[in-house]
Amino acid sequence: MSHAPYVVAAWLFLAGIYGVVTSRNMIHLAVCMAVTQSSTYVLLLAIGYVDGGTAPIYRDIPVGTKVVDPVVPALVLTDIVVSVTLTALVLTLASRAHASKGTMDPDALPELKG
Amino acid sequence: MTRPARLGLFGVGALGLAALLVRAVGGLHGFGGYPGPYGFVLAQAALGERHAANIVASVVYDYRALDTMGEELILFAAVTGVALLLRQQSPERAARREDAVRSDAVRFFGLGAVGAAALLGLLTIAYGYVTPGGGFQGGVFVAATFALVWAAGSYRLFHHLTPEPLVDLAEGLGAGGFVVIGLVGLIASGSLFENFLPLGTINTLLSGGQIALLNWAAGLEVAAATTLLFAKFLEDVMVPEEEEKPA
Amino acid sequence: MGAVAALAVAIPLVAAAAIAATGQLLPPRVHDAAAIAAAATTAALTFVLVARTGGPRVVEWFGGWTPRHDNVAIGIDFAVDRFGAGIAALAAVLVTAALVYSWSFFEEGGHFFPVLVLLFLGGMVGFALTGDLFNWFVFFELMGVAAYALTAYQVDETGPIQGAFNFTVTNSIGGFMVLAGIGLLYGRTGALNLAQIGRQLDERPPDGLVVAAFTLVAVGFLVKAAAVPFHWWLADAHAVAPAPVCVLFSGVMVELGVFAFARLYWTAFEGTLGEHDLRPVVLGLGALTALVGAVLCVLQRHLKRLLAYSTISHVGIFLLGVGLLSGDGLAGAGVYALAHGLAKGSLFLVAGILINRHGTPDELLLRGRAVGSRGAALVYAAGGLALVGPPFLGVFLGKSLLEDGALEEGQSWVVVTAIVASVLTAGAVLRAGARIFLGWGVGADPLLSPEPEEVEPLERESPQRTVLVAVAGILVVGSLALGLAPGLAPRAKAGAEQFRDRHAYVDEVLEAKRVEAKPLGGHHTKPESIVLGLVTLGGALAVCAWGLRGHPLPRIAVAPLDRLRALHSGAIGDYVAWMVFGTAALGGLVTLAAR
Amino acid sequence: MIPLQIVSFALVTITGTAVVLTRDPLRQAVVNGFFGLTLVVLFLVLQAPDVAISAIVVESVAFPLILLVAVANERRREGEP
Repeated sequence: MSHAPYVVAAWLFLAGIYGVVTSRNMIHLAVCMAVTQSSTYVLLLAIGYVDGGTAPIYRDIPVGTKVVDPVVPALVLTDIVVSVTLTALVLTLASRAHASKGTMDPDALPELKG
Repeated sequence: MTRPARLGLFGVGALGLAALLVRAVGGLHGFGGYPGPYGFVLAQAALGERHAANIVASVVYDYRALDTMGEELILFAAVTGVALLLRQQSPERAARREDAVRSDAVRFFGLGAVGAAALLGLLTIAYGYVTPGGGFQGGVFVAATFALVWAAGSYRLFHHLTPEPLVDLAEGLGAGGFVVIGLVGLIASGSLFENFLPLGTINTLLSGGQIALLNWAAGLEVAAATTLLFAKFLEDVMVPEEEEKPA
Repeated sequence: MGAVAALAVAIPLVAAAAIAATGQLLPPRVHDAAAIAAAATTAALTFVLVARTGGPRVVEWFGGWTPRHDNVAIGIDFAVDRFGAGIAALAAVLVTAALVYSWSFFEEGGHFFPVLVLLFLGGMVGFALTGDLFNWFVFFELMGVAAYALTAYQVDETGPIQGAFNFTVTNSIGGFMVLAGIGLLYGRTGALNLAQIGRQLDERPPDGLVVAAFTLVAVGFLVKAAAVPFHWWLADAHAVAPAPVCVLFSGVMVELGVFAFARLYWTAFEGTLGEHDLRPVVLGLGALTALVGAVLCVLQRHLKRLLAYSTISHVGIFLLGVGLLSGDGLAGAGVYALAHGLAKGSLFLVAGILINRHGTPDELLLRGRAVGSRGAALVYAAGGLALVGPPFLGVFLGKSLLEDGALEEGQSWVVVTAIVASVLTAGAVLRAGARIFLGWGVGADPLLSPEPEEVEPLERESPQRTVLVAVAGILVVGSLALGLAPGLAPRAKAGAEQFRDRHAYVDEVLEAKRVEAKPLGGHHTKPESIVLGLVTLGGALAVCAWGLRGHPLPRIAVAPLDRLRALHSGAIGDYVAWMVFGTAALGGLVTLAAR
Repeated sequence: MIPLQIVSFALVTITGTAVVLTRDPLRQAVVNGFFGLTLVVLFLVLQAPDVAISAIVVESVAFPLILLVAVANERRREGEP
């Protein structure tokens, strides 16, 4: 039970990639990529959690209170920004593919082979 | 490859990867038992060293400022990329676009909401090192303000409020400014992103040293980048629809 | 000296922001000039770093956050050694060349190109120098995002969209794997600094977590390096990206993937995995990559795709060098990558000139069309020759170091594999050149991959061809000269020893000790190396002649080739399925090795 | 683990899987919105308010962008004969 949160992360990772592999639509694919990436937020925050700890913000709590790891939130913030940028880029490519080929099915873009 | 073959290949791989991952997480500490040391060292030391109540902000804008610099530039690169990919839009086609909502009441209400959103965004940036929030979160709020202008019915106003050269300038100033603040630290204190300002009093806006400056630079960059992103997507998506209508 | 390392990252990034800020205010030529100046400055800074790397590593802690007394890193560091500085310098030189070339190459395009290329440069330099695992990921993504956008630069066609899409999706998933591995390592060690992670893992048996973390982070880097079976995106991206961008992808970006793989192993994991023999795994990966890339290279008629598969094959050779897990092997891979980067860069630039002028990248359609272009022909021939590496020219020095390393370790099959790969790829490159510039060979070849659109070439005169050819020429002269460069071999060997010494790495990074480098040894070219160099040259010429005759092959050999080619379907779902399979396979092999 | 955490992890698992399995982009955009909300709750439960705010604002960018492209896709498809 104490490792279940990490298994949740592993599940999301694989589920997202499953979506990417089977996707018939580039928008769907972009969102599945975001799901895969969100597994890393879950993993990192679960790792840095401390039982009974509070957020590391010393505004209303006395110094010395038990807090959760302040490093993983910083990493996840960067991770989230990366996720938005990738979503925006893939969506843009999807939109351009649609404009020129009239399809968003990644299997129907046949130009690069061999 | 046929789709069944692809799925079979993925299935075999996914089973193996799942086994690898499950074995791996079995080697982690139990949930809730983070052993440190990195986070604990900072949680103890950062308040005294940085005078910023929000320890996460100290990590983001000081101890690991280089990561955040990279993050701002990733966003900057992505928005440049989106602008590049969607550059075919001609200005006159964009200008032909109509406003989405014509009811004055909706517009009035919407524009009222805009003021509130903008204020909230600026406050989120300003208090980033005192409370949760910061340049990224607040910057997106500010950009959402401009999006609200559009949602409230005026694409033209949106276009006027966010002239592209100005937004470009703001974005470059934000991203470049972030690095330049780091460089000032290099000149004044000896290493990139080293603090060069007085630390101030904890729990006030005058705390945290140069964290405040980096926070505002990030806010400017994120606000401008997100605005550009909205603008580009709106132009790209809305214009072809116009063309389909009979003139 | 630490400030120099910091500036080498900061300058291109500030320049990119400044150019974008003034995007519509200043004329494009001002931007181009500013970009070239920034790239050249970065190159100068990285040369200063290279010159200073004879001694201990240059360690720079950002924000002034040096490690705590109990050796806990609280900030991010750059730990600059000779290999890191060297590959950063290669990146800066190639970016400068690409920017000068594109000054004359693109007719329009605005400020997007210089901005993205400078961001790419900043990302590569940071990636080469950083000593922090998460920061590595950040620069990985910065490099990545700039590269994805540059791939789709010629956005009016569908090819670039598809190529950029495949590149973005595969490399992003590679990035997620890196991140998942970082999470596991952070949970185990509570550290992000490579030296600290290495010390925490040191001398403990590798359990499931260590194996998985290594596999995940390594796969992320191997995707960037385009090692088989993570290589699919590379040919697609190269086929569609503008020539000056291909120079950066082939010349330094994929090499950075191999570099990061090696860095990861020797800083973080050698202490725990080094007890067990990972050598067969990495050598197997390298041999597979070298051979698959070489065979597919021979099968191409799209000039940029041909060069791209040649790059994949060379990645395999570099992995062979790294996989020997010895000083000579690593030194060989490093020198080889340097000479290859410059030579491949010049070849892509010539390919760009041809495509620009004749409107097609198709070798068969281009047959005899460039007979008059003497300068371009000369540069192309020199580039092909540099890739062959005949005695004392081009990749020869790196190749002979690698061969020495393989023979010392008793792995003579590695020598054979590397030579087969370079014979095939160099033969294909020379064949294409002989067809295009000399009009030799048959005009049809059923073995080569069909091109989707066989349009009649357009003839266009580009005004500044002299500049374009000159840039390519400078790169190729540099590459050829590396075969002769005095003192390069002993320095590479010393650099490789420094790179592999994890105890010195920990001492210098965490405890600010100065570990003096050992004095430089000597290097003597063995007679075997000269013989093998001549054998490679002869083999390459034979493959070239065979190709010009239309690759006569028994029918039974054609079917498997077609099957191999059919795997490269252009469909992202296939590519990602292979990636997952490859990750599981690599994880399984490492698990077995670590038993 | 406290019950609130168990529930949050379970919700994230379910909605995340649902996002992948929802093949229609428009519907998926909505399901993805729910997934985003469950992530925000999880971040709050894990004492990461900074990340939670970030996830909210990101949702407010990504959601409309995805929706815009998806709607355009839908519209063009309907326009086809």
